[in-house]
Amino acid sequence: MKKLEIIIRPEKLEEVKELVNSKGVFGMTVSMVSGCGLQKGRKEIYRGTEININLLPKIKVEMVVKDGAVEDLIEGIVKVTKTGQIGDGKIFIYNVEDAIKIRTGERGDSAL
Amino acid sequence: MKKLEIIIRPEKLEEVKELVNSKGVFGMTVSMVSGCGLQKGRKEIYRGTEININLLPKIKVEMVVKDGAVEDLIEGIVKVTKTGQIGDGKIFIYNVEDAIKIRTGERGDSAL
Amino acid sequence: MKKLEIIIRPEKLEEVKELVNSKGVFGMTVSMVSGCGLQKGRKEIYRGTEININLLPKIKVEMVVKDGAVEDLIEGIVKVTKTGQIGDGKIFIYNVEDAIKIRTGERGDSAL
Amino acid sequence: MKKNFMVLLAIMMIVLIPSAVFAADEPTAASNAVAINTVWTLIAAFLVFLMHAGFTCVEAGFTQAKNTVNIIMKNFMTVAIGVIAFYFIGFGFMFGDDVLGIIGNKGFALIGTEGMDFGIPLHAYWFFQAVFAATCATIVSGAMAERTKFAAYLLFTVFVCSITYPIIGHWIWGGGWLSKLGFIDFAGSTAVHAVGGFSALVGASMVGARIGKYSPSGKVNAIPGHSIPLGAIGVLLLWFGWFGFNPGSTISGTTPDIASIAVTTLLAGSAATISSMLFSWIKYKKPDISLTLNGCLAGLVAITAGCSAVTPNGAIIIGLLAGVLMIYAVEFFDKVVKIDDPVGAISVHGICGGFGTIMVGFFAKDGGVFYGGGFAKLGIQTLGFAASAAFAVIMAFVIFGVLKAAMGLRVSDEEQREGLDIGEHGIQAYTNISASENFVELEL
Amino acid sequence: MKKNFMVLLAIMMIVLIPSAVFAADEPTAASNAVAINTVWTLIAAFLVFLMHAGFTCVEAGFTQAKNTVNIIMKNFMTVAIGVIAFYFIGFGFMFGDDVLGIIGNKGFALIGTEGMDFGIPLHAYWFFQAVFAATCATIVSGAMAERTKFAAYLLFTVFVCSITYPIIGHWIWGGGWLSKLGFIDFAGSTAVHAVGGFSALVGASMVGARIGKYSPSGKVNAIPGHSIPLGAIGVLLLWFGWFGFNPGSTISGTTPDIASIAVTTLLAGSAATISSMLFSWIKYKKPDISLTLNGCLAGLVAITAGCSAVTPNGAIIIGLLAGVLMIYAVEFFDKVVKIDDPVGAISVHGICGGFGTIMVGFFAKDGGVFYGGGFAKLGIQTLGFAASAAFAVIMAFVIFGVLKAAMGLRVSDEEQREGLDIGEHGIQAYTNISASENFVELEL
Amino acid sequence: MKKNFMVLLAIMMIVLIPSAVFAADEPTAASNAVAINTVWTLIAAFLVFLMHAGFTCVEAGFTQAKNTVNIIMKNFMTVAIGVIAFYFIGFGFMFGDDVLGIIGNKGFALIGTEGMDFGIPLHAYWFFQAVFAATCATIVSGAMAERTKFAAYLLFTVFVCSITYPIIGHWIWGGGWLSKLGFIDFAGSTAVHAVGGFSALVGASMVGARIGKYSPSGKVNAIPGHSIPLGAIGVLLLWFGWFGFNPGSTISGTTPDIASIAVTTLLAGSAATISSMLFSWIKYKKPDISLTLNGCLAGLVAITAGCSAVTPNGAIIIGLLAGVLMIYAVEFFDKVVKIDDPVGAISVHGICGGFGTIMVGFFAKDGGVFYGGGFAKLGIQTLGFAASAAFAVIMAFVIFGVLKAAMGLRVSDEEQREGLDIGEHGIQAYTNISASENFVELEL
Ligand SMILES: Nc1ncnc2c1ncn2[C@@H]1O[C@H](COP(=O)(O)OP(=O)(O)O)[C@@H](O)[C@H]1O
Ligand SMILES: Nc1ncnc2c1ncn2[C@@H]1O[C@H](COP(=O)(O)OP(=O)(O)O)[C@@H](O)[C@H]1O
Ligand SMILES: Nc1ncnc2c1ncn2[C@@H]1O[C@H](COP(=O)(O)OP(=O)(O)O)[C@@H](O)[C@H]1O
Repeated sequence: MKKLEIIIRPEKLEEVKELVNSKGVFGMTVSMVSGCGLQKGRKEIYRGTEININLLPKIKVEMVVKDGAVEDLIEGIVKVTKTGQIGDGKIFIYNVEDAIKIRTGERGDSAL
Repeated sequence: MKKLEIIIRPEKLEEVKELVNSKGVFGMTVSMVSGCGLQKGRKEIYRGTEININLLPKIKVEMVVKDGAVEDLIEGIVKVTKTGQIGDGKIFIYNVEDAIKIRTGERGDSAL
Repeated sequence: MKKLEIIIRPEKLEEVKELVNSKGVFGMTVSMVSGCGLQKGRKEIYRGTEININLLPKIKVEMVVKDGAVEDLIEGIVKVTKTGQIGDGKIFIYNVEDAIKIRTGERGDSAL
Repeated sequence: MKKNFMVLLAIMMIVLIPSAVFAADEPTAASNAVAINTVWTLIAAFLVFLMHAGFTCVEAGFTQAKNTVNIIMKNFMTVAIGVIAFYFIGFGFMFGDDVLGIIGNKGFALIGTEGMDFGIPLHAYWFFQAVFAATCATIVSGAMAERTKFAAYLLFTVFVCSITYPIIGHWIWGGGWLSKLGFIDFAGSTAVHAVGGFSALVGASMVGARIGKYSPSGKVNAIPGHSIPLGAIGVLLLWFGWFGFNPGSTISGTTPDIASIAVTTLLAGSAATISSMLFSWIKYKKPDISLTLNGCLAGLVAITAGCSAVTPNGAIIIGLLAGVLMIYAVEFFDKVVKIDDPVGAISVHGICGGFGTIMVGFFAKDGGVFYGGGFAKLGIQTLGFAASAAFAVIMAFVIFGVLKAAMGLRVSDEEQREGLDIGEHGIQAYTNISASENFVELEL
Repeated sequence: MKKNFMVLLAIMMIVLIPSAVFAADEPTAASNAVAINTVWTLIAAFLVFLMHAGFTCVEAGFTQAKNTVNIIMKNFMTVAIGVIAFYFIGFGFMFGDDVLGIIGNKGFALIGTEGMDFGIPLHAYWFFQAVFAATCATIVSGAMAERTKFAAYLLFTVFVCSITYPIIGHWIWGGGWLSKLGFIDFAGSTAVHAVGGFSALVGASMVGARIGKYSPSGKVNAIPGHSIPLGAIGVLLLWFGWFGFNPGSTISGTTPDIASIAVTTLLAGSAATISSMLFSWIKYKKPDISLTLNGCLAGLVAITAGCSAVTPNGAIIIGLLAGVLMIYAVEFFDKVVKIDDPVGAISVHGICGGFGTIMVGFFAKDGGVFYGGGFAKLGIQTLGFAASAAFAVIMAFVIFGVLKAAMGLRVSDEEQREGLDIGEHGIQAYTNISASENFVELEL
Repeated sequence: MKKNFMVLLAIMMIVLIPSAVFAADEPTAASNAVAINTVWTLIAAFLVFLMHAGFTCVEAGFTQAKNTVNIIMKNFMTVAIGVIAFYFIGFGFMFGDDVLGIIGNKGFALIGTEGMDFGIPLHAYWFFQAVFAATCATIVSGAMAERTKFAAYLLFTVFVCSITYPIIGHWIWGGGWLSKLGFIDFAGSTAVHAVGGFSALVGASMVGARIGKYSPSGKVNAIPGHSIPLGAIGVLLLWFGWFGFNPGSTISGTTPDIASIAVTTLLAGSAATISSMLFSWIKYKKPDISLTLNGCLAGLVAITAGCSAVTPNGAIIIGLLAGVLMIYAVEFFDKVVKIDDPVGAISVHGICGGFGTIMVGFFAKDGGVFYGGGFAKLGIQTLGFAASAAFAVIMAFVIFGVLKAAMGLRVSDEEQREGLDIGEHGIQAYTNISASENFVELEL
C-alpha cells in the first residue's frame, strides 16, 4: 500500500475528486493547508504597512491505495491539476505498512 | 517507531484521548479534516438548488509510538471508535525513521 | 528524499520560515493542528463549570527534502524553536518514496 | 400598556380628549399631545422590535456553530408567528373587554375595536403590544436550544402568543384581577420575562438535557457557545431595545416619567453588569464574559417591573443584587436541579423577573417596605408573580405535553450530534471554502 | 416624501403655516406640530440610514468569504457616494420645479431652495430623501456581487443617485407625470425597489454569471453564502429600518397614518416570512433559512407601495403572496433565464416591488378592485410600474454599456477565483492566526 | 448639553417656563414643547448608547481573534462603569454650580439638583450626559488593545468618567471658563473625542507597543484585525449613533437646527469616506477598507464641533480634509513616533477632534475666518482645544503613572502571545468544534 499526498490549488479539488472516483478509488482525506514553494506569495498593504503573505492556501489530499494503482493515479492527477503556472503543487509517495478499517477490523489491502 | 494515522468521527475524539492516556501514550497531534469513502455524503438544497456534500467532517489523530505499542493501541482504538456504521474511519501505519524532541534535542524512542 | 514533520509553537513559524529560506529550502506545507504531550493543557471555567482544554494549538510544518539536507535542517530548526519549556514540539522523519512536481511532471529529487 | 387603572386614569386625565381628535384640522395642544404620545410609542416599539435581533445574536452566540441556523430560524420565526398569532387571537384576549377579571373578549383581528381607547390611535397601541408579545416566546427558544424539534417549537410559539401571554397580560395590564389588586409590573418583569422564563423551565426540563451536558457519572460539562462577539452584540442590542421596552411602556411621551424610567433602566443594567463581573471574578478567579453579559440582562429584567416606581438608588441596588442572584441561579439549575439551559434564560428571565417583581414591594417609593409602606404591596407583588408563574408553568406543561405526545419534542441523538442545522434545515451556518468552476464545498 | 399632490395638500392643510414658523419665539400649537413632524422625519431617516448596515450584512452573509471585503466596501461607499451625488445633483432633478412632468430643475447643492416648502425644514426633508436615494443603488451591488469591478460599480452608483433614481422619483413624488396621474407608490416599491431591482437585472446579466455558477453542461450549481448569522442580522436590521422607510414617508408625525403604516409593514413582513418558510418546506422538504430571510424582505418590499392604502388584512394577503412569488422568481432567474443573482435582489426588489405596486390597484381601500373601485387604479399602478422599470432598464443598459466599453465590468477569472478581496483591496476579511514577534499570517 | 450660555439662554427663551410644567393638567403648547424636547433628547441618547455597540464591533474587528473577549469586555464594562461613575461623581463636577470657572460642585448621585434647569426634566438631561460620558473612555480601550491589563484599564475608566472628562466638560459645556470665552464645541470634537484621543496617546505610549509590532531592526509590521465585517458593522452603528450624538446635543427637538446638524453630520461623514478611500487608493494602489472605515469616523469626529455652526459645503470640505489628515496621522504615529495604536484611535479621535475644533474658527458661518470674522474665533478654538488636550494628557499621565507603579499596565509577554482572552478571562471568543457525549473542545 502507498499513500499519495497531493498538494493542489484549492480550485482543483473537485476535478481530483471526479478523477479519483472514475478510477474506482473511493477513500480520501482532505485538509486545508498553506504552502509556499517557488510561488512566493504576494505583498499586501494594511493601513499603509506592507505585509508579506508568503503562505498561500492549498488543499492537501491524502489517499492510501494499492501499490498497483499508484502510477495510473499519478498520471491522471497531474493531468487534471496542471495549469503550467508555478504553484501547481506536488505529489509525494509514502509506503504504508498497514491499514485497518475500523468498522470491520479488516486489515491490509482489503481495509481500503 | 511507527506513526498511527487515525481517521475517526469527530464525536469519538474524546474517547480516543482517554484510551490513549490509559495506555500510557502521551503525545498526539490532532487536526480537522474532511473525508469520503464508502460513506458518500449527502444532498443539501440551497435556495432550491441541490448541492452534493461528499466530504464529511472527520478528525485525524496522529500518534508516533514505539514499535511494540502498536498492536495494543490499534485494538483499543478500534474498540472505542467502532459504531459498525459506514464512516467509522481507518487507521494507517507508517514507519518513522527518527524523532527529535525539540526541547531536549533527544532522538529516537526517547524523544516520544 | 525524507519528509520532516515539524510540530512547533504557533509563534515560532515565522522563524522557521526564515531559517528554512536561509538554508535554500523553498517548499513547505503548513497546517494548523492541536496537540498534547507532556504539556497537559489547562483548565478553564465557563459559566461556573470547569473545562479541560488538553489540546493546545500547534503548527505543523511539512517539508520534503533531499536526504543530505536533513541533519543540517534539524539542527537549525531545533535552534530557533527551542524555548526549553514543555510544549516545544517534535520533529518526525519519514522516508519518501517519490515526489512529482505537477507543473512539470518531474520526479524524484528534481521535483522538490 | 394600560398597566393598571391608575395609570390609565392618569393618561386619560392628561389627554382628556378622544384620540380621534388627531389634528383633523389645525393642530391643537391636545392633538399635538396625542401626536407626541403616538410618535414616542411607535419609536419605542421599533426599539422593542430590534430586541429580536438582540435575542437572535445572544442565543446564536451562546450555542454551538452546528445549531446556529436552527436557533436563528427559531428567533426569526418567533417574530413573524408571534405577531400574526397576536393579531388574530392574542390582542383580543389581552385587551378586549374584561370577562371575570380573567380574559378579554374582543379585538380579534382588530375587529370590534370601536370604543377601545388607549389615548393614542389604536394601531399604534396594537403595534407596541404586538412586538412585545413576541419577546415572551423567544425567551423559550434559548433554553431549549440545540435539541428541540423545529416544528414543535413553532407550534408552541403559536400558543404562547395566542393564549398564555395574552391571558396573563390581561390580568396585569388589560384590566384583569391583578391590575385591580394594584399589582405593579410596569413593563413586564413578570408578564413578559417571568412568563417566558418559567415556560422555558418547563420546556427545558421536558425536552431533556443536550447529549454530553451531563456525563453518566453525573459530571456536569460545559458546552461553550461558538461566538462571544455575536453574544455581546446581542446583549448591547437588547439593552438598546430595553430603552423602548421600559420607557415606552408609558404609552406617553408627554410624561416626564419617560426620563426617569430611562435612568433607572440604565443604572440597573450598569449595576448588574458590574456586580456580576466582580462576583464571577471572585468566585471563579477570572471575570467571566458570558456571566457578565447575562448579568447585564439580569439587571434589566429585574428593573422592568419597578422602573417607574423606584428611585435611581433603588435601581442600582436592585441591579447589583440581580447580577449576583443570576449567577447563583445559573449554578443552581446547571448543577443542582440539572436542567440544561444553554443560554441561562431561566435564571435571567424567570428568576430575575420574579425577583424584580417582588423587589417593587420593597423599593417602590410609594408603598414599598423600605419607604414605610408596610407589607401590603409586597404581598400583592409576590402573589402576582406567583400566580403568573404558576399559570405559565401549567400552560407550558399542557402545551409541551400535548406536543410531546403528538410529535415528540426532541430530535434524534444522531441529528443532535451532527447538528440541527443539517438535520432540520439542510444547511450549515458557515461555509469556509468555496472556489473553482466546479463548486467546492469543504465541510471544515 | 411629497408622494402626490393630494398628500401634499393634506400636509399643507394640517400645517397651514410656513415651516419657517418653527418656534421662533414662544412655542405654539402650529410650531409644535412642525417640530413633531421634523423630529419624526429625522428619526425615521436615521432608521433608513441603518438599512445600509442591513444591506451590508445581508449581502456579505449571502456571498463567499473571499469577496466579503469587496461587498462591504461597495455597500459602504454607496452611502457616501449616493449622499454626495444626491446633494450636488439628484435632489434638484427630483424635487426642483417640475419641467414637463419629467424632471426637476433646481435645488442642486441646496442652492435656490427658497420657496420650496415641504411642511418641515428643508434640511430635514433633504436628509430623509438623501438616505433614501442611496438604498436604491445598493440593491444593485448584491445582484452583481463576486465578479464586478469595484471602480465600475462606484461610477454606476454616481449615475443612479444623480440621474436614474431622481428622475423616476420626480415622476412619482416630485410632481411629475405619474404623481399627476394619481399613481400610488407610498414609500417606493417602484421608485426605490423596482428601480433598484431592474437596474440589478441589467447589471447582473451584462456582467455575466460567476465562474462555476453554471456548468458547461448547463447544470446549475449553488454557491452558498459564507455566514448565515450575518445575513440574518442584516434582515432584522432592514426590517427595523423599514419602520423608518414606510411610516417615515408620511413626513409627518402628526397624522395617525404613521401607526397604521407601521402595522401594515409589520404584518406584511410577518406574513411573507411565514409563507416563504412554509412554501420552501413543502417544495424542498426542509424550511430553508435563506429563502425565509429573503421572503421577509419580499413582503416588506411588496407592502411599501401600499402601506398607507391597504387594510391590515390586505397587508397580510400581499405579504403571503409576495413570500411565495419571490421563491418562484428566484427559481426563474436562477434556472430558466440563468441570470446569476447571488442574493436574490432581482426577485426580492424588482419582482416583488412591481408586484406590490400593482397589488395597490387591487387592495387599496380607496379605489382598489377588491373594494369596488374598478380597474382604473389598477391600470395606473401597472403603467407607473412598467414605465419606471422600463426607464430603469434603459438607463442601466446605457450606463453599464458605456462602462463596459470604457473599462470593462468584470474582473479577470483569476481574480474571481482568488477572490475580489485580494484582487481589488489587497486584504482578506478574516485573519485566523496572528501570533509571535515576527508576525505570522496564515492564509487558512 | 448646555454648551454655552448663549445656547442656554436661547433654550430658556424658547421654553420660557420651568420644566416642571410638564403637562400637569391639560397639555399646553409650552408643555408640549418640553415634551418634544424630552422625547428628542432621550431618543438621541438611545442612539448614543448604541455607539457602544459600534465601538465594541470596531475595536474587536480591528484586533486579533485571541484578544476579542478582552476587548469586548473592556468596551462593555466601560458603559457600566462609566455610567455609575458619572452618576456618583462626574455629573456633579460637570454641571454643578460653577466654581472659579473650573469645576462644578453639586448634583452628585442626583442629590441637590433642585433649581438646576436644563429646559427638560433633569433625568432626561442626565441620561443624555451619562451615555455621552462613557464614549470618551471607550476611545482609550482601542488604542491600548491587545496588551493592557484588564484591571488597570477598568480603574482608568473610573477616573476618566469621574474626573478628566467632567472637568473638561465643565469648562466647555458646564459654564466653565471656555464656555465663557465663547469656545464652540457643539457636540464634543474636543470634549469627547480629543480628550479620549489624547488620553489614548498617553496610554498607548506608556503601555508600549505590542510584541511583534516593531522588529528589533526597527521594521514596522502590520497586525491585521481579525474580522473586517465586524469592523464595518461597528462603523455603521457608530455613524447611526452619531445622528443622536450631534443633532441630539441641541437638547431640543423644537429647533430647526436638528435638521441642519443631521445634514452636516451626514455630509462630512460621506465626504471623509470618499476622500480617505481615494487617497488610500492613490497612495497604496488599492482602496484600503480599514482606512476608509477610519476615514468615515475621522470626518464624523471632525464635524462634531462645528456641526451646528458650518454650512453643508463647509461640512463637506471639513470631511474631505479630515479623511486625508487621518491617513497621514496614522502613518505618523505608526512609523515616525512609533506609538502602537491598533485601531487608529489617536488619529481618528485625537487628531481629527482637534482639527475639527480648529476648523470651526475658519468655517463658522458666524465669525469664521472664511466668513470675514477675523481670527478671534480661531484663536479661541485653538486655545480651547490646546488647553483641553493638555489637561487630558496630564491627567492620563498621572493616572496611568500611578496605575503602572501600583499594579503594572502591561500583561506578561507570554500572556500577550497566547492572547489576553485566555490570560485575563480564561475563555476564547470562538469555539469551532463541539460534539459528542464527552464534550470535545478543539483549540483550532
Ligand atoms: N519540498 C516541499 N515539501 C512540502 N511541500 C512542498 C514542497 N514543495 C512544494 N510544496 C507544496 O507545494 C505547493 C506548490 O509548490 P510551488 O513550488 O509553489 O509550485 P510548483 O511546484 O508548481 O513549482 C507549495 O505551496 C507547498 O504547499
Ligand atoms: N483509502 C483511503 N485513503 C485515505 N483516507 C481514507 C481512505 N479510505 C477512507 N478514508 C478516510 O476514512 C473515512 C471513513 O471511510 P468510509 O469508507 O466512509 O467508512 P468505513 O471505513 O467505515 O467504510 C473517510 O471519510 C476518509 O477520511
Ligand atoms: N508521540 C507523539 N506523536 C505525535 N505528536 C506528538 C507526539 N508527542 C508530542 N507530539 C506533538 O508535539 C507537541 C509538543 O509535545 P509536548 O510533549 O507537549 O512538549 P515537549 O515535546 O516539549 O515535551 C504536542 O502538542 C503534540 O502536538
